[in-house]
Amino acid sequence: MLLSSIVAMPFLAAVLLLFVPDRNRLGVRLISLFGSGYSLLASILVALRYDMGAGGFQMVENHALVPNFGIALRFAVDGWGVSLLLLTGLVIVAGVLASWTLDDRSKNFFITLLVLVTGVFGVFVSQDLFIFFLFYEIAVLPMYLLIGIWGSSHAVTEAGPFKYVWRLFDIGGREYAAMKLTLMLLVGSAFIIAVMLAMYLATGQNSFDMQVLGAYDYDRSLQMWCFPLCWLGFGALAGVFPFHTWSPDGHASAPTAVSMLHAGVLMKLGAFGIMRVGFMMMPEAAIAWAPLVGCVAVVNIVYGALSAMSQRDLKYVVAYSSVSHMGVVMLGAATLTVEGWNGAVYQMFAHGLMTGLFFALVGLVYGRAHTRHMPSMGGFGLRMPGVATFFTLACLSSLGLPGTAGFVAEVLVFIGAWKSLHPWWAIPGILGAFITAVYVLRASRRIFWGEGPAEEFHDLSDAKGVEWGALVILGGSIVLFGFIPSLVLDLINRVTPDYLSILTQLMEPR
Amino acid sequence: MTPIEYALIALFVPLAAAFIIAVVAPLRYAGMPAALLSVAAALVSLGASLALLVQQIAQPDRVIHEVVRWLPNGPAALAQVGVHLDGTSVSMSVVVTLVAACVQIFSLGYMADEPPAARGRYFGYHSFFIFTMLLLVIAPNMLQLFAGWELVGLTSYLLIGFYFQKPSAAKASVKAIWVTKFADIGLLLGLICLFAVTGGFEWTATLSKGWATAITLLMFLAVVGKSAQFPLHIWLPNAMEGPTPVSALLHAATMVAAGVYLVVRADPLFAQAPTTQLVMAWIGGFTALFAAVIATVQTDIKRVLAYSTCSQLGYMVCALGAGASMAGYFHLTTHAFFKALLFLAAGSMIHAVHSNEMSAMGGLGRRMKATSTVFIVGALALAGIPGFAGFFSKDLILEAVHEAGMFVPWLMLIAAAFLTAFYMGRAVFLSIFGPFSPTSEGAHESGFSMTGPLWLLAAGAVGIGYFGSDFAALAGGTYHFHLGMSGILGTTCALIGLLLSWLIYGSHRLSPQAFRFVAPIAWLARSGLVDRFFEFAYRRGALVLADAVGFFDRYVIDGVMNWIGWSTITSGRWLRRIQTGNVRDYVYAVVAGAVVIVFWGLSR
Amino acid sequence: MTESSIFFAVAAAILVSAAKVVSSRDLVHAVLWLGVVLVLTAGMFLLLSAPFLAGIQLLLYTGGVITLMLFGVMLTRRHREIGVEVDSSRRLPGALGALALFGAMACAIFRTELPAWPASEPIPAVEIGRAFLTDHLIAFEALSVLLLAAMIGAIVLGRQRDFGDEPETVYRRSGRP
Amino acid sequence: MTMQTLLLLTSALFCMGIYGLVTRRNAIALLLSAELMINAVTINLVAFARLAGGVTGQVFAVFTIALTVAEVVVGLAIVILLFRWRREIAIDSANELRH
Repeated sequence: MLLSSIVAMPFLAAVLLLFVPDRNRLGVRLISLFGSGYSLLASILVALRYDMGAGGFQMVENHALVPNFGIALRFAVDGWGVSLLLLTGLVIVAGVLASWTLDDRSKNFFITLLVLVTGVFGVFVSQDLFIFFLFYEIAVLPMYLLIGIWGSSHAVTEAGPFKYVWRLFDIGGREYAAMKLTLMLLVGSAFIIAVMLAMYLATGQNSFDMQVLGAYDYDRSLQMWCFPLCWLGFGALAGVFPFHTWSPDGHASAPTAVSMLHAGVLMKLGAFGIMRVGFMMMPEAAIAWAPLVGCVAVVNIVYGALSAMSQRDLKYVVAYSSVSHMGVVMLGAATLTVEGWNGAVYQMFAHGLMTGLFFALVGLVYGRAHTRHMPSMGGFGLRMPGVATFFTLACLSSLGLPGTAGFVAEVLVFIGAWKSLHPWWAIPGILGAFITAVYVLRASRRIFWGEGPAEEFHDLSDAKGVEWGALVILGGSIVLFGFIPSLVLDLINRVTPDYLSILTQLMEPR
Repeated sequence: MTPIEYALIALFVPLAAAFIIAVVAPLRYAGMPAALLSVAAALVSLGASLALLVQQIAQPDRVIHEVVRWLPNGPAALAQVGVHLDGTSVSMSVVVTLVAACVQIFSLGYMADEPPAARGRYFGYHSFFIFTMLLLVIAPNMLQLFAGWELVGLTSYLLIGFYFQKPSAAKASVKAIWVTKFADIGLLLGLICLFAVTGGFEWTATLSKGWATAITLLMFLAVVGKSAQFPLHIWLPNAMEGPTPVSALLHAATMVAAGVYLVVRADPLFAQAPTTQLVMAWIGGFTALFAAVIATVQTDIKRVLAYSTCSQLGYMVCALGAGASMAGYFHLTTHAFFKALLFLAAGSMIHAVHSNEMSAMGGLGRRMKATSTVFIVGALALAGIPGFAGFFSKDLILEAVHEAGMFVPWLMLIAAAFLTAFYMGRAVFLSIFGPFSPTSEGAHESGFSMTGPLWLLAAGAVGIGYFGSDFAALAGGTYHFHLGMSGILGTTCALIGLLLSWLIYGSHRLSPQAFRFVAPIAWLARSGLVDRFFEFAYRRGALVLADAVGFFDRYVIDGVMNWIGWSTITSGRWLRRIQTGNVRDYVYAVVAGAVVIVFWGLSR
Repeated sequence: MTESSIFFAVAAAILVSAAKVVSSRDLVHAVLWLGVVLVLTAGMFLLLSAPFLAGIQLLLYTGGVITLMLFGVMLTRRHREIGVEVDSSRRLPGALGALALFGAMACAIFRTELPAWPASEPIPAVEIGRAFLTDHLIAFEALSVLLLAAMIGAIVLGRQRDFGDEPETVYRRSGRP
Repeated sequence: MTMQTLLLLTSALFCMGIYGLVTRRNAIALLLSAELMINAVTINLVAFARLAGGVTGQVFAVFTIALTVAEVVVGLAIVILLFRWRREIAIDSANELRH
């Protein structure tokens, strides 16, 4: 029951919120905090209860839902799932704390947010492909409302010769961003449905059970066209080049908690889907397509980093850095090595924490400075030392400094890349980490260091009250899991070699 | 207590202090208590290191290697962390903690004028630095060494940017971490190669010649960055934007020497790669000469010392290139003492006159007797005057390079020895002797917290050279002092350099005009060509590329997406005309559809 | 008279009255002609051995629908419309469309092998009633609800001032001048 | 009386309904045409029910008739409403579906 309670509790909290009057601000927030906090604590409990000796999928729950089509609520977690549950719990609690001061229709905001996070939790524990996809959509769709209603528009406007293009499409507007995000992700979903049905029909066992679907030996030709569809479908959410363009606009327009959750957790759903459905269920095609996946991932890393370097809007910088870091995840997956896969899942975890922290901080800075235009900032560190400190911490994790979670993930992925069939992947990967160092530290210097702050930023102040909670939860986790990675890496590593052995067996004869 | 426990105390007590200072905000804001906590932690760390050293001297061959699993991967662990205690790491940890403790005590006085909160932050960084540096020093494998390596880079970044309100300091710190991070690409790649080839991060691995060369060359790139070798030395002079004690500790004595320590540690790997060693010798020798030339034209005393640090690190790297890791390591140790001494003494002088310019310090010898004395001791040690520590280690290096048959690097080192003595003499004559300036007129000696550490370091700068054989025993080598041809030549050159500087700047018997023939070199030295090159590469290369990519993303990739959206909307608008709203037209459509379906069905 | 000749007579009568329905200028005539079609259809049901349905047809359609229609016509009747009842410009395309569809269907009918009638007795109403209350009970109840809904809907729609606005205001709101 | 002739009859009836639907302008006349079409369909249904035998086809036909009645009721109500709004029931001008 633990797993279903993790999924259900945010939803119950959302339902409960319907009956709370909007003006009861504290009540709304406490209920949201309870719903998400329960899921965090239960996720920690799941991590503790996970039997390392047994491995595999545990805490199985099975409730038949539509027996005619073999659809059932099958919940179970493996080491990967546990780590991502933990991540989701951490980020959503921090997200709720970070949006504590949100005023505009806050009740509706928290309801939508909690529904969204229900979907995320659901994806990570679902063992039924149909339910997996259902939760996936539940996680994706509220984003439209959250960005379209509570988002921000035109924080930094284009002044150059191309400004008419911006006006024409309303680039930077929240409706534009919300629509773009939703449409691109739904197109991706269409691909996923096709793959899902193809697999369901191919097995012919009238079951959407992922164990059943995974155990079946699909026709090679079926795999060969299903895998790219799956890659593109989930890849749209994972920010795979060139389908990443929703990500900068979407993240930049979204309100703080949504950016945190979206970049921190939702993009991982995409990567998780590719690994779970693509790599694990279609091993032959995965081996055949891995070179392409890896090359695109490498493009993602370098391209995302360079794009981030050219941005002037702080939120765009962080959003592009997510594109770059998700490239690391995909690179890890494409290496088809234990190191790479461990690194990919750990990077999901580390990047979730890091980018969650980043967006929380950007939200704090934006809320106080009322601008995200970096060149006009400067010297904020004097007035907001705490924010500056945590920002530096996020930067360090982003550039992969030892002692932060980002380092562990990157080192694993790069080792995996070097041991894979394409060792050169490691070089652009590491180069990307260096470019990241260049732009994040430049951003940090621009905002927090130097002379200032200018007269217009008179009401700057450090984080207050519960906002510290968000920062400490995420920042503390980054350091904790950076110094003692085995806390989570043991869980991940418990299952990775087993999963990979299917692929390595196929690769050996060649 | 077991040696492991000592090592862990040395390692974690400063970390605990840093953590407490970071988390307990009132303590940090109070300033002084945080500083005392930090100093106490440094002293505990020093004590533990000394205890280890005593044990180690009793059993010079003792090696303690204790690891725990850190990164699980598959059935085995990918990496361990732990403690590796042998003569090298123990003696290095003593050097680190000793210099750090001296610098921290010195900082109590030097930073007294800072706001309390800033002081708390400062000492927190210092405690963290001791942890990170020791993490590097007692690393049992290359990965932990790399972790410490990056973390000292972080503390360097934080401490250079300590006066973060100053734009130049902010830029300098970012520049420092950029350059070192760039260089670290090499180390990370090297480590990954090492792991892929040997399945571990051990420096004792045996490699094929090709791999050894590749891996060590990659590692050496990181050394070039961290130890400020040409052409990545550019960050070190800017790093002087940090508080002077920081320059003494990080950017002279310990952190920049981490590169040298890395090579000493990974000596078994480097010994397998003669090509790399040759490259090292050349780059080291060239840096020694090049930086010394630049140092002769600087007017800012900290920049003189900074370039001097580059130059001395070049000596060490050159020695390592000659395969004499013991010589390089010995020079690292002596250099740590006298360079920290020089920086702290310079700091004391800066503190007195509130200026970095040597012209503002004239005649300080008469106002600040103690500081001046130790500065002169440091300068003599650096110049390699017989009897002082620098003489022994430098002699060893010259000897070793000569023996290795590397003639050109050796020649460069000899020239650098001459220049070193010259610019140090210049610094002494300009700042300590010479006429008073308006600012130095009213200067007075610093307090005991500042002079005390200076005396201690001065003792080291004089005395440490006589412990060469003990040191060699610890480092696993042998050392017998004998004055060879190289040593005599080097010492002679140094004496000539000193004499020349006295003639020009001390007694003014020679006018600088007599040396106009070196003007082009001086101009080159001042122009900072390397700096400009990197700035050009950054502004015209990286930033332009980034802007191009950003443009491509916004208007090409995104443009395609927007075009798809736009064309959908436009075609929808066009198709909408079909929907007239007139029931009759719909009936026609239904009829037509029905007819088509019927005929389609019939034709099958 | 044989069954076949009765059929052809009824069929011809149906077609003629249907033609009158779609061509009469006066709506009242059209409605009445529709009544004729419906009555004849009931006869057709008898021929197809469905007496119960024939009864329903007579009761519901001829009794109910035609009356309703007549009321509808009366309520909305305006004199000036009578002359322009049929849009003459639409006749040709309408006829062409209808003919095309008829042609298509006729093709289909001729090309299909249709079985001959099986011998069958008229199904008594009891059978149908039993089917309603056993096998098709749910559908039957659903139909009742639907009829109720239709009734309520008709009442709601037909009521005056049901939108709380004057009709003109509602009209203006739809965006037209 | 064969199946074929019956089907031809209903097709003709149906097409007349279509013709009426297209040419008529009055909304009530449209309803009349629709009635013709439904009638054609019902005859078909009964014919096929006889072909298939059993009671289900006729039951279904009863449903159809009842549904038609419901449709007429609602349709007329809409027509009356439309008339009240527009003071005319010429279907050409009622193209609100577009807007």
